[in-house]
Amino acid sequence: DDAAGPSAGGSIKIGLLASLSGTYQAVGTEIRDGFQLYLDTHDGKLGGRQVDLVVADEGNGAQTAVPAATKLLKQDRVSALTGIVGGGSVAGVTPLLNETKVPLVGSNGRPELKDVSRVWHTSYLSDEPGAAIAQHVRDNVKGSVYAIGPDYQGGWDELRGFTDAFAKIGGKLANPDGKTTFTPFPATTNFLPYFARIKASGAAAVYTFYAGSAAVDFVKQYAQSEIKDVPLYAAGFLTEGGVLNAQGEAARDIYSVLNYSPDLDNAENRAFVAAWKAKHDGSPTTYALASYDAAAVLDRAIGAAGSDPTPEAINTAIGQLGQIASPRGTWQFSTTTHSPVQKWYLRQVRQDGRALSNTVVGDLATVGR
Amino acid sequence: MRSGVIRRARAGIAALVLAGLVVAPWVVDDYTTAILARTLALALVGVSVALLTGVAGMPTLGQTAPYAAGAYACAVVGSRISDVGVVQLVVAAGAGALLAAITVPLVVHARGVIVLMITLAIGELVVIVLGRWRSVTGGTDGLAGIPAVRPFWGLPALANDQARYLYALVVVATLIGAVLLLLRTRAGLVLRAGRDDETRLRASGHRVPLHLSGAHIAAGAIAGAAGSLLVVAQQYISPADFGFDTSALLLLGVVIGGTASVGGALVGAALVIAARDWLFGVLPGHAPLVLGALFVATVYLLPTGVNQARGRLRPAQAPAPQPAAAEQATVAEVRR
Amino acid sequence: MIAVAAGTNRIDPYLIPALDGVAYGLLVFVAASGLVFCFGVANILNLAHGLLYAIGGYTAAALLDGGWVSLALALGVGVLAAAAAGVLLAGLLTPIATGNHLSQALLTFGVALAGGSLLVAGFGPDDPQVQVPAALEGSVVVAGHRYAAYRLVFIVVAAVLAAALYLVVRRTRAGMLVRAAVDDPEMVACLGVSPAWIRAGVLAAAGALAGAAGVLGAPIIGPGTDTADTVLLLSLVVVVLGGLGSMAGTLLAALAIGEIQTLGVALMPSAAPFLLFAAMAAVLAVRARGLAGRWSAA
Amino acid sequence: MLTVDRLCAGYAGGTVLHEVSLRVRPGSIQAVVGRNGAGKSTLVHTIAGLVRASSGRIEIGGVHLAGRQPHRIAQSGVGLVPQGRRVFSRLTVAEHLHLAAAPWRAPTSGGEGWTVARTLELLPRLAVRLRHRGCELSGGEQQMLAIARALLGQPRVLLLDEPCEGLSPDLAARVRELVNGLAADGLTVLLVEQQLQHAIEVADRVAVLEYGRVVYDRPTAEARRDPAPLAAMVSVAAVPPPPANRPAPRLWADTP
Amino acid sequence: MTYLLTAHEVSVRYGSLAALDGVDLCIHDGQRHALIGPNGAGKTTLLNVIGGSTRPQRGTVRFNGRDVGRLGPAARARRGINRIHQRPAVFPTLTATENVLVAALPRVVPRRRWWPGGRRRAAQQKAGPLLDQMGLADVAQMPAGHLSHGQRRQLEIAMALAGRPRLLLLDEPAAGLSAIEVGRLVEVLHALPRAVAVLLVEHRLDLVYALSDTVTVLRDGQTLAAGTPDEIRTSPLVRQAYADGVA
Ligand SMILES: Nc1ncnc2c1ncn2[C@@H]1O[C@H](COP(=O)(O)OP(=O)(O)OP(=O)(O)O)[C@@H](O)[C@H]1O
Ligand SMILES: Nc1ncnc2c1ncn2[C@@H]1O[C@H](COP(=O)(O)OP(=O)(O)OP(=O)(O)O)[C@@H](O)[C@H]1O
Ligand SMILES: [Mg+2]
Ligand SMILES: [Mg+2]
Repeated sequence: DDAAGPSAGGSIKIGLLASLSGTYQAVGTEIRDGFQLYLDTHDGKLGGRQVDLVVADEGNGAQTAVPAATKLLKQDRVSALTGIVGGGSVAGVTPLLNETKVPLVGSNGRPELKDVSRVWHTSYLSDEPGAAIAQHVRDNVKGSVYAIGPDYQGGWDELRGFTDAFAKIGGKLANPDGKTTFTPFPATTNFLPYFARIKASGAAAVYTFYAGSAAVDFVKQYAQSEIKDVPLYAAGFLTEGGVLNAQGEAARDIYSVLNYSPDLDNAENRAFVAAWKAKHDGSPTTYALASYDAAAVLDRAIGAAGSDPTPEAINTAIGQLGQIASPRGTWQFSTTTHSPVQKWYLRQVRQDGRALSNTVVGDLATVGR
Repeated sequence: MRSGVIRRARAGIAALVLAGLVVAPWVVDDYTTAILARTLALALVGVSVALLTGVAGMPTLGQTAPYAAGAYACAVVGSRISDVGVVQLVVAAGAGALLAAITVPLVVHARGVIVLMITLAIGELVVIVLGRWRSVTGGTDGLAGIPAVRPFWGLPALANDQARYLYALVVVATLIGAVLLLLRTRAGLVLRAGRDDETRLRASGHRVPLHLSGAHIAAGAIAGAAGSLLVVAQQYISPADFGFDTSALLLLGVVIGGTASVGGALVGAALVIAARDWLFGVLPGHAPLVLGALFVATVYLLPTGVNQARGRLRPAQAPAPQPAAAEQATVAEVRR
Repeated sequence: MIAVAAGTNRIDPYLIPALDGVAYGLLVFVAASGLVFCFGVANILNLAHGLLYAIGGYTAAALLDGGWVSLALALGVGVLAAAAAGVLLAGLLTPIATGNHLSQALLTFGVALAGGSLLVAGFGPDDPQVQVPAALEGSVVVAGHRYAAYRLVFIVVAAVLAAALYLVVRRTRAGMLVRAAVDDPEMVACLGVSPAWIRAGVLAAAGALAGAAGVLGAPIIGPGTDTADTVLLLSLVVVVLGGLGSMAGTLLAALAIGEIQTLGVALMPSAAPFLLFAAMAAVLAVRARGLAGRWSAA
Repeated sequence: MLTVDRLCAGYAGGTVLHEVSLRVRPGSIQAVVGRNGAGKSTLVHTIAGLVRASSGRIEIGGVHLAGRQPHRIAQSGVGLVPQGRRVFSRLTVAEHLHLAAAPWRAPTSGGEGWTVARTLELLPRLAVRLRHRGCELSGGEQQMLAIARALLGQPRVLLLDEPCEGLSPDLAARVRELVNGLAADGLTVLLVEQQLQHAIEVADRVAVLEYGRVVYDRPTAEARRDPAPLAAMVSVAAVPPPPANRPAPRLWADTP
Repeated sequence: MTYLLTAHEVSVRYGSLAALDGVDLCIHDGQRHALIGPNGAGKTTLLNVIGGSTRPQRGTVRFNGRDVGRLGPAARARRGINRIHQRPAVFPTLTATENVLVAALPRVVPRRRWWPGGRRRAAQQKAGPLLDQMGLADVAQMPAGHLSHGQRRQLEIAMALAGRPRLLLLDEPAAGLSAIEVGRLVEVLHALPRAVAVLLVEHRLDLVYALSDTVTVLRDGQTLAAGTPDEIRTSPLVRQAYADGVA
């Protein structure tokens, strides 16, 4: 059933791998919907070719992601792979990419990889949000800052980005030993003991990164704890998407740094948000945006790959795209890391009509290597 | 005799399955071959689970621990020392056995659900260690870029799915053969007896802890060897491969296969794992639902699995062997 | 009281974690109480216990609107729904003989998987918001520290539940029947009581308890994609650690787990990830050795 | 009246009972004897509903019982003292008695009905063990408890599967006396007993089961008159005296 | 004279209940000793103490000249104490033959020790004749869980014999056996090697008198009387002991 090979009948097969069940189902769903939105608003075509989108479920991580990716790559023989929520899943899929020579335009997880020749990402590197907000925190917080995050690769990277940049510009951590506090992940559902330590440290602000259920628990318990008046800065996921609803009032006033906010004022974003709202409740998230952009990247790369867009040709074409106009503003792939060089925004959770939402309150640095 | 017919039929089916497995890579596509190779590794862990759960009566949720030890040992050896399969296998089995041996004092005196929980804890602890010991294990992102294995000195490296699969098949077949032989010796008999009634076994003069320790370590070695196969099949490992859900699925697969039967465990574990992997690909988002429904259906539909296991664990109609008498305030009931 | 604790001594930072350990332990106890009854007492291994809790949790999320009436309504509906789910489970379990944990595990695990994904399909993948009455939403000052009011309330609820459960299991005819059915369901039948009905009753009661725990615990262990697994695992740990059905043991185990997760974490943050499982393995191994295989399940 | 008519029953391994027919009149005692493995317990269990009958009829007072659930059968007045005691190991003696007591069920026979006090009077050893759990009792005490448990259910039909096993001789005699008394009160009793002389002593009829078939079923009066056929059937030889000089050990002659 | 087994001043208490209260018992090689007494007298408890499954609070147990008080049941079995339980205890999923095989394994010595499977084969050669002797040949290949109550009792006796005991502890071996089986049992016990000592607990006094050289009567955890069968038979004390157990 190989008829769907790249050149046949002007159609092309794209594989989308995302968590459609399990812990990260919310993120995975956004990623699928973001990609689908691009297709829907572009006649179901990428690079002028009808897209045959094959979706597979990443599950909770590498152990389910690898077989699913194997199916996409070796049975469905897709020309490009996109999606993938977890960094571990990307790491697990990479050997397959090299074996089948298919490019991945990932839209979320981003592990540290030695060889990124076939791996591209439309999101960001995990240490970038922290690096982008460090200066702002340094300028606005009078005193030391407590750093806390989840104990896994993503958490380590997110927090390291902040603490390294923060230390470089002379900021001081409030953590007793000067090292970030890491909480067991995903086992921690009770953050109160950590709050007691933060209280004891006398921190003037807290910087953190959590996502999903842990973000809900963290924020709700924070608001009831004795440090509820200590300003909270975070990488954007703490209050992004569905979790903000679950947090409710508890999330008010939290600062976060992210590469996107639905209230950004540019033409692409207005069109994107309008199209999203027409199909879904609520505003699009950065997850959906990254996936939407992944589709945009593939759209242009396939178009540029010539009459026979083989996976190799698509991969080469992605490397030559240059500036990409996007709802988040213009960005481009870094030549060394294959992830975006992009602008970051400071947001705060504020009342927006009847609901709370993340409102852009300022521009931060442009980051990317 | 009816049992003779059944035995011959079983042997026939086994031979057919084996033949099918040997020719499979030439019949099915690369994807299926790759999945089969991975499944073989997990099925081998399933066999070690069956050895403990069904034969020795120590239900385990922690065979992922020696499995992980074997896999990481193999990965480290593979990327730093030797790409020879036999070496990796031996190292992996040794690592698995070693980890099992270290945990023997924890499990050997416990029974039934207690073993289940202790082994669960061991498995979780190992996963936590794997996630944090970044210099060796690569942390939660795992280890990739493990060079292709060559089965023996002088042989070429296994570069494609077929070759990797056949390598796994040979290893699994050899180890299963060894397990079957082991179970035919008195070791197997004594283990089964201990599962039935440990107090009685003691009263006959057997050193029960010794037998159980031996079984635990042997099962650890098998799981370790399976870990090495996973590395070969997948060329990537991460702590996620050894999580609680894997243990749980393996245990369920073994239950489906009939707990005490090695062949059943192999088939059961393989089916469960293959069903999961396949479902995640073809029914994105609905895999857990369908998998759950399949489990429920299996309980009712598969007399050879569950019911046979039940028959083994407690004869359906006989006056329940109820160790109530004063002289045996007892273990058998908890182990059941 | 405030004056006593106000001096910043070395104990002070650990005061709230210690108190929270109690509250958290009791929450775990409430969540586990259904499983204590089901598995610890009646010896039915119900891996769908977390699902029953999640049913309560989602009911709470759907019905709670910040008023007291809605809390009562959610409690009623949550308990009924989870109890009904328990009866359904009992019906499913009827064809497989009691006493064999492994096939029970297979069945209930399947139900948990399928039911869990149905719940998520019904309520969406995002964690829903849980709005408790405003009076409980805030925090109160305990010994000079802020502390979540809702968690304090839990201490009372859990105490009542523990006492009720103990009385039912030890003192009532129903409790005796349940314990008898564990030993020998056939002989219970010969006393004129259907073991199937006992099983249905047990699972309904366990469901009701789990449902209540799910509603009341929703503000703390909220409904979400992982809730069922988290609750199941914690409950199993508590039940087994507590000695399978001993009410005092279970309470003690739950409190120990609460303190390990709070005070232990506060004292030794670097060891936090290992604490729970290491402590559990150690305790179980020591106890098993102490009893030298004479672990009696009563 | 307990009627068993052409009853066949067995296990997955094969049929054990082959067309067994018995008629036990109210107020009479039917003894069943037979070698080990003959099917006596299977018969008792089939009547109690614990083993499914593959064909045949079981009737009590005209009510058809075969195929009913065990608890239904128990509710219709069948009490069972099973072989091997099968007391609840986790329940105390007091809890056993509390659980078994069915004071609301009127004693259909002439007796005054069984109360906890009355059973403890009959089996005084239980009275001092009230707080002990089933698994802590001695073998004989467990047997007493099993008997008490069955009596408290106010049965109309009593199935006794070797009720005197493990009881001291005096107590065993007392239990047999009790059984006699129960029958006199109108109870229907099916008594499985290994010691033929004891069976003949109490029963009105005695049946011999051999390989699942009834090969002998006569009134005991007749058996007393002409014991030879019955004795031959169950070969009640007296206990052989010790041989004058014990034979050479032959079980493990090969080792020192 | 040196005894094979001496139990000295053995006491076992369960809470306030004294199951055994300073009981002495001595058995020499080849002795056939019976232990009788009303229900709850402590007979099984004494067997448990000798077999090693119950630790007495006070008292010593010496076997074959050594203090075995600290040894578990398995170690004692390897030294030659084998037993049957009051409730027949067999391995339900193993066939009758396998049951005997398992019981025989610890004590058989294969002719060629190093030969793989030699021990098992040697044990197998024991199992067949033993089952024949206990009248279980027909059901030798049945799972023990499918045997009737009496058949299990016989099987356990075969298992105890397979362990080649020097001291055989029998807890009501005749209970539940039919007349023919009882006869067979008596025959087997009589056929035991002279050196094997037997401690027999039994309520059937005819059997006790037929099988034993000496008898001890227990009541309420204390030794009431001891002597030859004839002395016991005629002792009014013993009659009284039993009667008290009933009243
Ligand atoms: N659960 C079972 N499965 C298969 N066969 C069984 C089962 N229980 C008993 N049997 C067989 O049925 C036959 C009759 O057993 P039953 O227990 O009725 O004998 P019995 O007459 O009561 O013997 P005993 O005097 O030893 O108690 C035996 O041959 C036994 O092997
Ligand atoms: N584990 C225990 N816990 C508490 N009491 C016990 C325990 N085991 C035995 N007993 C008590 O000790 C006493 C002696 O019991 P034992 O089993 O030795 O009696 P026995 O002489 O064997 O009686 P039987 O002839 O009835 O079998 C009994 O009263 C019994 O209730
Ligand atoms: Mg019988
Ligand atoms: Mg006794």
